[in-house]
Amino acid sequence: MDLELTDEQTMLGEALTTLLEREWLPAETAHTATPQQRARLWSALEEFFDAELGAVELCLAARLLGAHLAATPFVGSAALRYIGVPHQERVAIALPATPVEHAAEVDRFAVVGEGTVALVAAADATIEPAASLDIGTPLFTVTADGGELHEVEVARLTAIGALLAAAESVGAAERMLSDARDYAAERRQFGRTIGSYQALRHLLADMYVRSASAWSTVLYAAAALDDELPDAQRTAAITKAYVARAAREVAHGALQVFGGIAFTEEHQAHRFLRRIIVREQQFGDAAHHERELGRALAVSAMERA
Amino acid sequence: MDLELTDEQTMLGEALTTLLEREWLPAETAHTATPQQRARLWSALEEFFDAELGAVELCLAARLLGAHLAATPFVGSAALRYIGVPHQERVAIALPATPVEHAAEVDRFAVVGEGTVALVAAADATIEPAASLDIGTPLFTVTADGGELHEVEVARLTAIGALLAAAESVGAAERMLSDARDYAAERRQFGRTIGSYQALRHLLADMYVRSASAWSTVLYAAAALDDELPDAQRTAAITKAYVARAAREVAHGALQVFGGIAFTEEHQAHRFLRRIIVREQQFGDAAHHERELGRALAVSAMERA
Amino acid sequence: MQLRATDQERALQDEVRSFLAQAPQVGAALPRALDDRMTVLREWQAACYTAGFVGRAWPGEFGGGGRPPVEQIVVDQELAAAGAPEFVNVVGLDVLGPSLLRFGNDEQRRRYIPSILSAEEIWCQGFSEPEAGSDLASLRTRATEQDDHFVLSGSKTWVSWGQYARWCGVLARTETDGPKHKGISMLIVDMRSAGVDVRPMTQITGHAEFCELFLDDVIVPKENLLSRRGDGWKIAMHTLGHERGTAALPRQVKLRTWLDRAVQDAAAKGRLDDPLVQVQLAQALIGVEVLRHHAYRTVGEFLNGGAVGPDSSSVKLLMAEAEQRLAASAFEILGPEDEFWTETYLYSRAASVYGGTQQIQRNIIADRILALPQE
Amino acid sequence: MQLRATDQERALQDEVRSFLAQAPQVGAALPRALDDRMTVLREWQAACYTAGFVGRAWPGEFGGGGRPPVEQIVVDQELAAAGAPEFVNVVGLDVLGPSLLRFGNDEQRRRYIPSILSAEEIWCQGFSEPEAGSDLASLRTRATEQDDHFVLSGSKTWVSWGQYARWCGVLARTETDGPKHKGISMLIVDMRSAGVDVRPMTQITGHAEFCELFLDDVIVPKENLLSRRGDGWKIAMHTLGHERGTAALPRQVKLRTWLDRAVQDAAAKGRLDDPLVQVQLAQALIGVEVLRHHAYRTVGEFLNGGAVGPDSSSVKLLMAEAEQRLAASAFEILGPEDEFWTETYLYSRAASVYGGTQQIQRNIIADRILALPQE
Repeated sequence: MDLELTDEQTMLGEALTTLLEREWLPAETAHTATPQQRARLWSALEEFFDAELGAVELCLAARLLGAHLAATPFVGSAALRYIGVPHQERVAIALPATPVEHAAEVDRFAVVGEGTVALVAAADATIEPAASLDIGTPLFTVTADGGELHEVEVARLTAIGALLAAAESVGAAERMLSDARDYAAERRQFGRTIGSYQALRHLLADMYVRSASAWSTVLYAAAALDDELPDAQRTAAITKAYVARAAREVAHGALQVFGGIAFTEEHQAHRFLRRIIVREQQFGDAAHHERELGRALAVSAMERA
Repeated sequence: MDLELTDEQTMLGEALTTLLEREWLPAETAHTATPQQRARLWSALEEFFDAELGAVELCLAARLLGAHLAATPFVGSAALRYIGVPHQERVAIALPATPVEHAAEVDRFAVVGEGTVALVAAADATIEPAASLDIGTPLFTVTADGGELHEVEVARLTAIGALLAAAESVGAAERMLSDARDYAAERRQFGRTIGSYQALRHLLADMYVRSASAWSTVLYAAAALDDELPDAQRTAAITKAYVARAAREVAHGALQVFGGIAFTEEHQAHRFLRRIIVREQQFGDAAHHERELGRALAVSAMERA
Repeated sequence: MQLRATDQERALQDEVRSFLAQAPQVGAALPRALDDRMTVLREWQAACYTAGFVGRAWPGEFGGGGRPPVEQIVVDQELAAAGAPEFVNVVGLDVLGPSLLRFGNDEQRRRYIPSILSAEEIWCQGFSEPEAGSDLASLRTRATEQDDHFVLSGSKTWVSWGQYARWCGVLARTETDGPKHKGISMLIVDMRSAGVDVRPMTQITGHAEFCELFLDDVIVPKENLLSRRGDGWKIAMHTLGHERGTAALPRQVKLRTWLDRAVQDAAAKGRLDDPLVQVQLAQALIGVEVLRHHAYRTVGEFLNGGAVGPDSSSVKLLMAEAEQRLAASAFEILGPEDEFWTETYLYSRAASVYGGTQQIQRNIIADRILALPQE
Repeated sequence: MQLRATDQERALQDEVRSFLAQAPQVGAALPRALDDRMTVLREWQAACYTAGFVGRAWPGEFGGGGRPPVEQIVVDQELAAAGAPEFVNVVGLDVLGPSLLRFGNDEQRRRYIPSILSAEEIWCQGFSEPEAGSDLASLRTRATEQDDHFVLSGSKTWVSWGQYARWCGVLARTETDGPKHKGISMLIVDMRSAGVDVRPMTQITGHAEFCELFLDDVIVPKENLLSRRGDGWKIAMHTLGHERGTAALPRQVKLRTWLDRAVQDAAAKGRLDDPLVQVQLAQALIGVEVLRHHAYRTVGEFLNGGAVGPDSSSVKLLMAEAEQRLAASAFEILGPEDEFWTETYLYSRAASVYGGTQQIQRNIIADRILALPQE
């Protein structure tokens, strides 16, 4: 048992930060990214994929992608490799009756069945744009049949997917917190910086508790998945539920700190909130997981009785 | 439509405050009241009952009883008179499978059936003490058969009962707020009164919003019952649910303001909290009414569809 | 206290209902395009005004109905219950109109009030500035008196419906010495004047209901000063309290229609047999209803001629809470595929910011109701 | 990061489990009478110490196990998972013991540490005073140096298990000039000394786990000074940070056993097929689990020899939240007829007060983590 990140894991995070600063736009302008800029980011990420990466490493990466509002089919591609479906391409996960992200720019769809995924070439699928709150995570309706069948543990696929989505949300929420903190330290009203008012100090402190604990639970759940702990999937569900509510709470707090300007299109706060919402909807939102966890508690208590 | 209290209603509140100050103990020592002191309070309240009182007036009274931690079978006696069951005695309401308050000191039990109450003389009933969190609201298990049958609208009885219980909670919560406010204005830490810290100022402001709105909804629901508005019973349910959560929120806030001392037996804060909890449990707690209201919303929407 | 309608009030209810039964705007969707929407909304307010349903309690001599204030509540309830559109000249009705009535001279009241009521002239307010949000008294827009006019320069933000407004109530600094808040005056600015530049701001919902307002040496005749030089702060405080106090009444009715909509939408999506959804909606209902009860009690005094007290801040806090809870629940139940609830949720977060932040409202309560020691 | 137990850790788990299988105290109800309860709990800690399960990471030369800190976590997990009683000498283990290890001299460490671990001598802490709660630095208890001893006078409050304690770590003012917090020293006070008066305080739960402590010219030998005169504040801050950091580990395990109990009780009462009850319990579970994950991450550094950082405040806030949510939910589901949940709910409200209020923890985060401007 070792509760700290390894030096390699810390260095990987630093390397990816450098990569994102070099190969991607600043978060302020990320929504203006061209298809070429998106493609360039993906190429850079491919190199990063060359190493064997565990869930902890992938979550470290997803958190940074969220903080930078990166637009990339990372979640699907990473999740598929993680559960052992070998590929060197951009892949999007197509769950039944669920919008598919980045469908216009992936090479394959992983169509999830019972105990299987079918890898379908993008050219063989029909895609229709669907509405998305986040321009960096475009959504589509995908119809795809056939493809190359792989047996997989679907629960493990949705668990890693949930953690990657959660990690992106944490990254976005942390960035909102840090922007709000900086704004509060600068903005003056009534002759003081607003960050010197105890009400805002405490609001920001609570936001910190939420975002820090959200990151703790993502890391723990990722390590549990890597170590194949018996309750790893339950832990992933707990994490997804917690992060969904925590990230929104941080986002709401940040909007309150920024005040009116946060409600204008040009301010970047809402772009992070949109990313958070889109990630929250994937692989089950908080309400979904709370229900399922509650049902499982009831079932196991009744079995014990 | 007139949204303000009449002068008579305001005067009635003032008269009852005087009565309580004369005939009852201060809240600090109310838990030491002897049976004689309780009986004396009841005699004084009986005079007050001589007037024809509406739900608004009865709720004004119940709020003051809560603020003074009065120990008296007011709720049952007042509710019965209100729904038109004539009596001049101390009455406790006995609902099925529900503890009965003040059973040891009433003259009659109003045993609630379907569309009826049976007034049973206390001497003809069997009573057993049950646990109560609040020494001022002792609870009992009551077995009583027979009695003088009256046809009543049971929903109206439980509505006025819920409002009287809610009004008592509001009185207790308001008193906790006012005690906490006074403490915050006096107690010094770090060379300042703690009430000058914005965190406590805002906590107390939120407690004020809760207690003021709780009182608003009690008054409105009481007037709706008096005026026989078509949604009066639904409004009473809304009020009971809101007040239950609001009063506890105020109580929790007050405990936080007082800090450690509030958790000692000798401090009076917990006595108000206990009164709030006991009243919350009567005539349906928040969870109960929220479920019922939700179910009713669903039913009426499905009927409309 | 009496909630039952009097005979007179019942007659008024009937009158509103028969009016509504014949109004094509009721229940119809508003056009999405802003210009078209504005046209429909102006016609609607004008029709209501003609029928006696706008400014019913305002003085008769300036075009109002001269009736008891409670009648306006009765009217608003009926309009909202029927799902009628809102009154578009909201800034005129809730903010500047009341200021003109209280602080204006007869000439100003005669000139401006009737066209506020009929929506013939839309009003906006030029209060906030980029650097003076919560701290309104530190505003920098300057008005210099010269001959028979003021010369006005500066910039304003959060000017709702500025692009459609004919008049703007602008707070500007006229005195440079003395305490900050005593050097402010309120000017009535003709939006057609030279030097007025209005730029719509796109909100996160994609709409542009607010504008930035740039004022560059705008000439404002002296007769457009409201009350006296230096009275601006007093007027603004009265006005904002008024807005907090009265805006809650139509707003809570709007929240009730939203609640109905959420219930209907949940039913249509087959979500209503889920007990968790039922309870969420019940909690939203409780929030909305308690807001109504609390607003009624706290405006009661005001309607009978009293000043708007600090309890308008408790109404404001409760209103933001009710709106945010309702919007978040509906959004959770109905999901981001639903455009209306997505927009409503996103914008609901502003309810704890606009019209004085949550923090400002709590300060007001701590100071003026609880009399807590100052920070 | 690795959560899977190593072979060595697995062996330790097995060792704890076989020990537990033979322990009569496990799973048995504790006596309600305080004296009897104390006796059972002391025996329990002593048995665990003999088995090597207390102070496993403390230095071997002073009676500790000298093993890696993570092993204590492994042990605590196993003990708690089996529903074993807590270690009764909690103040010695979490507060004064760590202070003695860090600031004491070898003589002091040899004298006191082993009997802390074995629960032979119970410790309490004399920090808070009626007028110095959150503002600890303003404490008034005085210690005056005379010949070979200090003369100590004053009063303390919130002295947990004071009525059973053999030793008390008392913070007292020894210097009258200079900054308040630099004039404080830490003394080890023999509770059998003349002039020591302990009065149990009944809590709202009816129990008396805390005492008031009155000190009237108590003679404290100079060798009972911890570190140097004036170091008391530094020691207290280290100690309180330590308490916040480490107390979370056993506390979260306790919360998990409470959660199990709530689920079992709800099942027994037939409430578990209600989806609303299920979700409430799931939310409580999430709170407890996330507390564990967060405590693990933030103590990770500390366990490896680092100082307890300001993140112990985030653990403390999360812990109070998890405990209050769990207790309130169980109380709502199981009602006031259930004595355990009633007491647990009532006392849970103190979780945002003791060990530094919620407000103090937020200040620490705002200052030391977010580096926000001072008030």
